[in-house]
Amino acid sequence: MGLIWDGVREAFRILGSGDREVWEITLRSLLVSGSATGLALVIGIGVGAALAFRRFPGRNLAVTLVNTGMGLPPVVVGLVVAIMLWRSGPLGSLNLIYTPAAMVIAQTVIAAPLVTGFTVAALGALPPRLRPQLYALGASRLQMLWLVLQEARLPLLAAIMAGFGAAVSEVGASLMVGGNLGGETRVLTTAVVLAARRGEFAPAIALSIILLTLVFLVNLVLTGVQLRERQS
Amino acid sequence: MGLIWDGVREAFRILGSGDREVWEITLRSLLVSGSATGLALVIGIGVGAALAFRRFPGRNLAVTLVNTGMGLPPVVVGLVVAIMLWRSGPLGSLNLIYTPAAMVIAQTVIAAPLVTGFTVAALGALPPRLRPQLYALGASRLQMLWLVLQEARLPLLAAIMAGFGAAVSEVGASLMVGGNLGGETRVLTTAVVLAARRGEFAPAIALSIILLTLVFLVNLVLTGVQLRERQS
Amino acid sequence: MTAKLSLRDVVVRRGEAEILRVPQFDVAAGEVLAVLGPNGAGKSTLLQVLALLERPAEGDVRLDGEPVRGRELSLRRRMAAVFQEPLLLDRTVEANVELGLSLRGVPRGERAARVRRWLARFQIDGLARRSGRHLSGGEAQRVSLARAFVLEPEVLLLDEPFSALDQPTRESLGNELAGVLAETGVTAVFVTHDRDEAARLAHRVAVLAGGQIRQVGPTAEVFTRPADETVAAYVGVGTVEPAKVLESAGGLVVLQVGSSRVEAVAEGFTANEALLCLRPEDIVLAPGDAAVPSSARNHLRGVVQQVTTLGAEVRVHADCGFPLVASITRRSMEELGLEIGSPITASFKATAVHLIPLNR
Amino acid sequence: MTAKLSLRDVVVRRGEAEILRVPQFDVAAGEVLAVLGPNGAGKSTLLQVLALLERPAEGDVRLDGEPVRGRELSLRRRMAAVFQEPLLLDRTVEANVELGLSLRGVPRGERAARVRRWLARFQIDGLARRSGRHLSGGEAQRVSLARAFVLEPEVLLLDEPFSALDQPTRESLGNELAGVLAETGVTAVFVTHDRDEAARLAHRVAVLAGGQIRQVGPTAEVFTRPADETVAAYVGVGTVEPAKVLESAGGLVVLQVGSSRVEAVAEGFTANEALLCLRPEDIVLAPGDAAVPSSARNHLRGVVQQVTTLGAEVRVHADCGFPLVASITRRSMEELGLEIGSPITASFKATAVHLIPLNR
Amino acid sequence: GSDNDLILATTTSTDDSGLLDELLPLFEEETGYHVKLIAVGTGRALEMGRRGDADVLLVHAPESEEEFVASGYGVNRQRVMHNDFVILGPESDPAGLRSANDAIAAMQTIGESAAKFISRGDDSGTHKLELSLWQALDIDPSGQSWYREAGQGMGATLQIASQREAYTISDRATYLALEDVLDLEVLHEGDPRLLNIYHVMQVNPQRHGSVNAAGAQAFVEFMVSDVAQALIADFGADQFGQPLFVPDAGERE
Ligand SMILES: Nc1ncnc2c1ncn2[C@@H]1O[C@H](COP(=O)(O)OP(=O)(O)OP(=O)(O)O)[C@@H](O)[C@H]1O
Ligand SMILES: Nc1ncnc2c1ncn2[C@@H]1O[C@H](COP(=O)(O)OP(=O)(O)OP(=O)(O)O)[C@@H](O)[C@H]1O
Ligand SMILES: [Mg+2]
Ligand SMILES: [Mg+2]
Repeated sequence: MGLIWDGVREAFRILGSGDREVWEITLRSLLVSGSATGLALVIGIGVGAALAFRRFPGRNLAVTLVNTGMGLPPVVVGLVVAIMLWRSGPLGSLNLIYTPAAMVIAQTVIAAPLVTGFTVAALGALPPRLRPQLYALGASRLQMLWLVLQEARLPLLAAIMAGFGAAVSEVGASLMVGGNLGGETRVLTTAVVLAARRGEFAPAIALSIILLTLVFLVNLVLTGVQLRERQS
Repeated sequence: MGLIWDGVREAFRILGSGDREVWEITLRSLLVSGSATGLALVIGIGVGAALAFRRFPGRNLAVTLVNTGMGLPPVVVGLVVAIMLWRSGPLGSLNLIYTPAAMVIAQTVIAAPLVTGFTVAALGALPPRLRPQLYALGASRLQMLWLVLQEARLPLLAAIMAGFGAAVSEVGASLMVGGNLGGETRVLTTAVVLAARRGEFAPAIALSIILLTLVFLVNLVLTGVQLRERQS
Repeated sequence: MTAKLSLRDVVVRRGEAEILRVPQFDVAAGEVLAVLGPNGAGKSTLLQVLALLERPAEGDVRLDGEPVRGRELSLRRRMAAVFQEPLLLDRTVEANVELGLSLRGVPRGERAARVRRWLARFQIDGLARRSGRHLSGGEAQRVSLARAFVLEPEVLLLDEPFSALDQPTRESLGNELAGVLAETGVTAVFVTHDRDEAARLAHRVAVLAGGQIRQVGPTAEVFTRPADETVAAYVGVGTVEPAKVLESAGGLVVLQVGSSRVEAVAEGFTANEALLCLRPEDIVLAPGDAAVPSSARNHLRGVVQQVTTLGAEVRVHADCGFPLVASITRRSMEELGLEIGSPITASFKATAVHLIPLNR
Repeated sequence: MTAKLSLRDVVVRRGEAEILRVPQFDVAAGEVLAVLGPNGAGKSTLLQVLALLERPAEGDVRLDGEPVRGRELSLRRRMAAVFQEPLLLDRTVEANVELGLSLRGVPRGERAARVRRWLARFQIDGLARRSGRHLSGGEAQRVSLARAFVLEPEVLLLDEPFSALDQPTRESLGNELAGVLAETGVTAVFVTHDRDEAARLAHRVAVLAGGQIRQVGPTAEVFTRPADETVAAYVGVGTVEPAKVLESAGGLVVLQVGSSRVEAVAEGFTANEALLCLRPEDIVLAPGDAAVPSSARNHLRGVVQQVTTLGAEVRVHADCGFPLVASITRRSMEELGLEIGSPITASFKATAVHLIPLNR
Repeated sequence: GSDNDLILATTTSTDDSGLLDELLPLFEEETGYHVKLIAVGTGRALEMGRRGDADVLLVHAPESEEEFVASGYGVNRQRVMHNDFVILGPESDPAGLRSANDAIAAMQTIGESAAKFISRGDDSGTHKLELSLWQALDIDPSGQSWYREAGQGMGATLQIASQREAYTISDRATYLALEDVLDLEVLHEGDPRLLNIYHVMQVNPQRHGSVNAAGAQAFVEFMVSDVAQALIADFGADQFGQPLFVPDAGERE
């Protein structure tokens, strides 16, 4: 327990001292996982809307696959993406291994099934006659999608958060494809792992607290946006 | 890519040969993560229902915290649980560190926010007048909860899968609190990590495939149950 | 006798807005009470409070004279409520109708028999195995009704129960249910916008407007002697006009209405201004100035201004010194050859006039 | 003239079940057409198909004579449909009503003005800033109506549009909308269970049952000359009885109905069995056997069996050799002193009888 | 968990080599103790010892270990075995390492030609050794554009060096285990500075009452026993053509 308090104290110290490296790592976490979440949203909302609204053979299987995707272990994703991006791999010539871009790819793969799953759940729960009613008022396909997404904004917020949460908190894939290179691909989780490897538990906890604070703030901002929108 | 095919071949070989150790590890993964998911469901549905149905001051903050919980990095959870369970920690005397029980605890902490988040989303999307209507037909509180959970069974299935997926696929916490002890606390993900660390990529991929197959099968079974229920 | 269900000093709020205020309201055991009123009056809210589903911000709900505090489950199980929307569960129609019985732990065999009986009564036996999610509006409403009636409760609370039913079903079901209610002595409160339905089924009528009960009383009384202008409008009084009392003696009141004089019977009427209320069906029209020979005391000459056909009934708006609405049959209209501009004489009895005193 | 909207050989299925089959159906430009029929008839489905929201399994929908293929968006934007349930979005009432205009990219200023106008017309201007999620049933229905009318489309498709409105509003709105429709030449199809509303607002009526259109025609014709028994029931024909043709000459048909004889006017009637249809309002009752002196050719003696009061109207079921339903005013009933068991004479014209030929 | 359990904290490299998979069953059979093998970084292993969360340690960071013992956290520290570190790089050897005579010179070529170098960067024994070489050269590589810290285990670091065509330092055992999947060659070896010495030690039971002192002592004794030493001497020979470790119990530093 003492360790945890030490960690909390350390977290405040680091944040107070404005340690450049920590800020850099935090910003990198936000950028990498933010981009991955953005990509995952595009994919997840697209696929999720198709799964929620269309009836086609194999739809149940597709939903089961998406749900299975929620259980994709980051290490496995990391391994597979790494195998692809290694110089010996099929995409080796892109020179993406051990870059933030590689991490974005891996995190997108991890976050997309969650976003998709939540999107299917959120859109599937809307009243079934809502979509035809929107069409009846003159909505195009895209306008319809935009409107139902707004109707489902609360559960979609959860989808965004689940996606961002999964991306920003995973470590296996980031280590594998990012390499945790100081100054290049080190993000908060990999920094936590490094500190923990070193037995530096207080800094590890401090970094964790910063990570959670980041997630919390992103959450607050999104909730705020969502509440503001509802009022307007 | 070659590595991946080797892995696939290896997976079939292992499954075909009925390697006792692999079956044991797989079973352990299922048991540990299944128990964690069960606990997470109890917590997540309880808390989720309260958040979805009750209006109380601080409710928005609570939802934000749950969403933040979706971003809890497994390593951090592992670290904190380990600090608690280590001999030097407050719960050290329980002798739980490096046992499957410790892994269940850590995985529960990881899965619970996801289950809670999905539950809030699923229950929140039900027609608001449904609950009073159920009360009006003579439902007790518990019966009401049971009925609305059945109404929301599709999104709740996603909640279960997200919880199980998060639990079974995480590795940071399992390593930290389980120790990856062969024959005791080694589960599929930690075995994958060990194999990958040893450069044995084909077995790593084989184990990953087994893991994903496990998740897929659990998924199929749950989907099957859910479909059967709907028909009856 | 204590009332079956009553409200005392009940106030319901939504945020800042007070949407219901009922100082006192009693429903006697075995009676059928209709609630009428404009949209947004608070009728559904009243029903929710009576069904113990909404706890009022202030005041008490009493069942058999006992204020309800805790114990809701056992009390709720003596009632059943049907909401304005059907809200069926995602299971078969049969399972939907069975729901309340299962919740009460009724044995399976009895459950099945009762469900079958009520499905047949609502003519939805053919839908039994269909999903509750894929029904037409009227089908869903029937299932929702069956789901409540199958419980055979002491108290039934119905919110616009027949609004989506087709007219023949509505009529036959109305009659049949009236029979069932009478036989079994169920206490029922139902909200409706159909005043004919209220007239046909209810012993008493309550008129709600702006969150307040404007009048409660035996159906005939509320329909013929509305307490105020709003009630008058909602019970179908066609003519509501301000009048000045010219004379009042021995129960006979003579009034100046617009440019005409009207005689009315009103015991102990003392105000000197009033609203004159006349139901359209109480007015007889004759062409020209040939008043129909009858016991009517009032014969007013006028001119037809507007004619609206409502099926078999025709509404004639005439100017008889004041605007007056009469209802005649389509046949009479054809026989009388009435059209806009036709001169007519409108006759009505002094007892058909209802006066609402105005205390300006 | 080509029809505004028409269906050709349309079939709609749900799973195995065929729920709509319409070989031909045309709605002329500017006409108001009411769709009547029992619950589950397929009325809502018909409307969905007309609104281009459900593509039929077979057949065509045509707008201005052109089969609709692709291009749905631009065509849909010339129409507006109001569903049976309100389905409002989780935003303000104002924003809900504005929705269709925003979707069409109407400039903000114009949008605001039109929204304001229609909110006022539906008497919901007071609710403008309220959330679409916390409205009473009738309020929600008004918003849903305003949301469609504000679009001022060429074609309006309304599914039980007034079912949740209070009666005075329903009447005044009905009249006002009839005016608006006539002025603007909008083509409108509306589903209703209220035959008076259909009679009042519609130029033509279609009766749907079991997924098929049983009859379409001018309102008065469908109401007085139903094509079959089902239609007769849904347009309010009270008496539908099998009859044997005894004589048929020069357009006058003499029939045996139960134990009575009835004369009917029917040009070119050749069947020798028929269903006799009589609307309740076409029958005059007199006490005892003193028939009201009139031009009626049929005077049947009978006994009152049942009396149902529907507001101002009273339905009298009498046995006149066959069961017969007459509608009289409450006043007449009181004057005639009718009660169960009273002997009466029912009179009706030969032209009031409608015959449906039976070809057994 | 019970009195029978013995928590052994060791470095990932020992675990990854598979040596302990052979040794531990022998020990358990002989003594009846049940070993919980926790493979972590050297830093964390020492920290676990310091906190009494482990009973016995098997690590390879001599300087840190000495400090650990000196501060009274560890007792009964015994040398078990060694292997050696090798300096690795791409076959093309852009900095020309092959010609260097000793480890210091090799590192100097890297530093001076600013050839890419991947460091463990995780306070492990390997990392500490690497830092001592830079120190001897008076080079501060941290922050240099050619120098990167992986902050991961040996395997991952090797993989990164391989992919980036960079130089790195590894213990021989790990390198041999991963040789197949790496594009790295041994460019320098044999300098006595590159000796990688493993010690076993007990966590001081005086400091932490909960420590399994008897078990820990038994383990230390087992590791230096003839049986274990013989097994170490053979380990890996059949797989890699050469043994991975050299048993050297009883030798002085
Ligand atoms: N959250 C809210 N805030 C303010 N007013 C509300 C809220 N919820 C409901 N109301 C108002 O309460 C009033 C009563 O609603 P209620 O549903 O009881 O009306 P009703 O009489 O059943 O009407 P209808 O005939 O349309 O069904 C309505 O005017 C409604 O707008
Ligand atoms: N999935 C389905 N499977 C079988 N039948 C269906 C399905 N969905 C709808 N139906 C049936 O189609 C018929 C037509 O429905 P529709 O909603 O058009 O009726 P309606 O005439 O509008 O009735 P109402 O007056 O009750 O609104 C109904 O009998 C309904 O039960
Ligand atoms: Mg209501
Ligand atoms: Mg319908």
